Amino acid sequence: MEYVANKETIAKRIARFFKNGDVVNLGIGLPTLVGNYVPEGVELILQSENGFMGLGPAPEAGEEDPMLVNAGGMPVTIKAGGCYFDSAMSFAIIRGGHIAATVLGVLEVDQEGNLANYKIPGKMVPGMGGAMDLTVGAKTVFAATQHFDAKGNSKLLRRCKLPLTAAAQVDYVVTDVGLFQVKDGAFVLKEYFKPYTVDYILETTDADIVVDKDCKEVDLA
Amino acid sequence: MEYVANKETIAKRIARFFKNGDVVNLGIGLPTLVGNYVPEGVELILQSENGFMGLGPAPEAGEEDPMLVNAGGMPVTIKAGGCYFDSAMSFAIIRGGHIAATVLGVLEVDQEGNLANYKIPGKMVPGMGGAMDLTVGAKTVFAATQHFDAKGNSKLLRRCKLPLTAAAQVDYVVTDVGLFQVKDGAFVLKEYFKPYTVDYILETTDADIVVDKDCKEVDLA
Amino acid sequence: MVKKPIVTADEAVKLIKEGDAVMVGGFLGCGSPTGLIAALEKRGTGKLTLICNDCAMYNPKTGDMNGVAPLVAKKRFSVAVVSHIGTNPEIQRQMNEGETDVRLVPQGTLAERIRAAGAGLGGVLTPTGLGTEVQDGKKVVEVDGVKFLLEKALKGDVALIRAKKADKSGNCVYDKSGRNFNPLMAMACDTVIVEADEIVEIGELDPEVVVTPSVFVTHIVQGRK
Amino acid sequence: MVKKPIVTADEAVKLIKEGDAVMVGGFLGCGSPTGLIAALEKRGTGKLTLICNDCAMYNPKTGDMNGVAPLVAKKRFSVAVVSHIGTNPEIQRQMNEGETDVRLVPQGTLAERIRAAGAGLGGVLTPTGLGTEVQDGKKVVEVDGVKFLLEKALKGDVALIRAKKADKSGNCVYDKSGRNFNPLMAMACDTVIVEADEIVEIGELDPEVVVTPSVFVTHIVQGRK
Repeated sequence: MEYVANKETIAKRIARFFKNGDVVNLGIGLPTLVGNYVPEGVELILQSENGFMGLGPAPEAGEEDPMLVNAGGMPVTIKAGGCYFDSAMSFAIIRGGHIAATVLGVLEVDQEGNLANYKIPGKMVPGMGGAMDLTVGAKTVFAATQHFDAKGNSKLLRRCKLPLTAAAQVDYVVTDVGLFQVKDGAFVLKEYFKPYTVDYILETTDADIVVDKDCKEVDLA
Repeated sequence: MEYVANKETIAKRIARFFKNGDVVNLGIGLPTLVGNYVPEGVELILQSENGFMGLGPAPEAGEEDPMLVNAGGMPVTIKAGGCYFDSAMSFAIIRGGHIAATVLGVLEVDQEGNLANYKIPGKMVPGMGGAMDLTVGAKTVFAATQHFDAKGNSKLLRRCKLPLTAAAQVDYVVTDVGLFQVKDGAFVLKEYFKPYTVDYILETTDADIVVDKDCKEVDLA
Repeated sequence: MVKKPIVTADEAVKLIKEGDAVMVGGFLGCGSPTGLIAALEKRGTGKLTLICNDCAMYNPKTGDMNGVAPLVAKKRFSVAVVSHIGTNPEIQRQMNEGETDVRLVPQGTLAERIRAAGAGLGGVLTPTGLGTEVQDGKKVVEVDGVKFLLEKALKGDVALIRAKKADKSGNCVYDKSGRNFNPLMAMACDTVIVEADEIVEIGELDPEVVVTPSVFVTHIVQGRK
Repeated sequence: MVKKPIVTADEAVKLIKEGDAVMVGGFLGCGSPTGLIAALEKRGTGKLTLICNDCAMYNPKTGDMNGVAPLVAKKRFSVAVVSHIGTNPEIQRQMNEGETDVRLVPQGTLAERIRAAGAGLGGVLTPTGLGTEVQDGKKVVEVDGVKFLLEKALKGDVALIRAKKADKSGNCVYDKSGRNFNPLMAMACDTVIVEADEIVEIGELDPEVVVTPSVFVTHIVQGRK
């Protein structure tokens, strides 16, 4: 079986978790894609940690407002019913558990629920930004990642080696091969995505995986 | 010499401390009178701990707004340039040292700068309200009190007996007989108010009083 | 933006169970949700813990009262966490006779403790109350040689909030000095019921002036005219 | 209401001394006071400590930069206390080569530490950063069996703030996502300089919508058109 990285698969699966009205913070990059696949009838309310709720789509070309950007500095819009606030209020919302979920990118994630995504010492240190608060505060933390890195190594580990963004906070890891719940020190495989198989996942992932008794194949194509 | 209680004397003297633009919080009761005696050319900006700046005078009869009251629940007005905020911001302003001065009433005050004004155990317990934060946060704390209680006892003590509102926070005690700075464990007499004399104050006050070398008579009539 | 349920005051107070910690906005009654308070009084739920700035105003001579005072009069609170009770002789009587457990908290500390709970913080490090009875039994934490009292975050079960306007998603603005503790309490409870003088459509409130973001609000009640 | 001095950006930045801790509002440059930053760059004051959400955007290919990036490029900061530096390769280079002492702080912790300083609190008890490098060297405080990191209050000498409108007494409102850290930093410095897109008369701002009360502001500068 050949692995083909597929961000859309990840975004599609995470999007199905949400119910109408959930307030969610989507990290920059891959997590942002989740917003594109929210099911019919479900409206997500997006919180942007730089200071507003009701994050809307990018504006039409020429309609950009330099004073209205997302946490990545890109021009966005605000929906009716959104509102602005300062950074203390923004993180009161985040840290205080008022956000249903956050979706964050991954450098490493391990079976204890540890996440590393802000620093490769001596190499790349973007900083944690709001990620540490998001992992600690959001009710459900999704780690969104391709299953393998560019060198073919599993991004799911027994134990993170990089400096942690948060200790034991990840609830679900969603990759382009399957959906894993972090539980009791293992990745519990809940779904495997067509065309991958349970055996393929067990063979290629260097971590303790428990296959859930209700584990099933899901087609996200 | 006969003592005649005189609230106006106290208010007049305290009012002379302020310079134009000082942000001040005046406690309910006697301290509120201070606002009436601010010198010509000096505008005090009054903070009201229930949530606004720019406290103005009581409205004309019939013009009261039940949604605009002071910290004693009495109808007031707001001046142009005032603004509303919540109680956390109100006390950030107070505790954070952004208030030039507060003027507070007194049950007892002592030569260490301790103030008791919120509780007589078993008898009267109104609660501290904002007084504990005001004493700790305001740059200058004025204790405003008649020099003697109804029984003729000195309100200035060597050591407070009642539960404290704040420990060692009072800067000045202003009574209707004189002005005292609290310093190095004593009341330093800076001014005595006509018709009282230094000797009268030393004789009638049961506390350590140091007469300042520049101590002078002041006529506040 | 998703709408929050608009319910009657009578329906709303059914969300309050005996023994709950109830936060009630208002300062000496100004900015208190009077319709919710009246409905709660009628329903009769007891053994509540009140978290409020004060116990509002009660004049025993005239019988006049405002804010939470009717609930105090009917002894619906077994505990009151407040900063001031000087304007309600009835709660003072209840305290002195051991009927109600009154816990006095400095006003700024009360505000920060509530905010801390809403913000996911463990507590507050404040200089307020050092060297007073307020310090009794509390941890003192030193930061760079300066002492602070550790005051714990204060969470509630249900917040009863009074807004000037709420839009149907729950965004709120307040009215003058009626703001006080309302926005803080809206952050610190699982169930947050807003009694709004006016309920407006989503999009009618300027996003720059919203004080309480909709995320905190769970139910909306039309205030009494 | 008493007026605050309205000064030019060049006059204003004379208030910043070598070695000062300077807080600068803005998030990736959005909501940063660009006139004050340009004046500070021109004046050349160095050895500053930057307290800011991030080091703004810098594209080494095009030379495009915004926010505090021009000051980073001229190495005016010996210390940078920020949550994010991923959009400025120059500060990453300075950090890696030991030229600038970059102290990364989680964004919510940074916001609360600044607010705590402004509010007279000793610090913040937060769960954020527990079990990570952020915990190193810090006190862990347990409250009712739950662990929190003690993060100290963070004060500055001078705050450079960008407002949409300021009235002449210093009351401020902000512009959309340009609000971010500005209102917090305005609370936490001895000198607070507001660069306002528009300066209006006292009384023109609705007292219900003011975000930063005038009490915090010491100087006002007319922003660049």
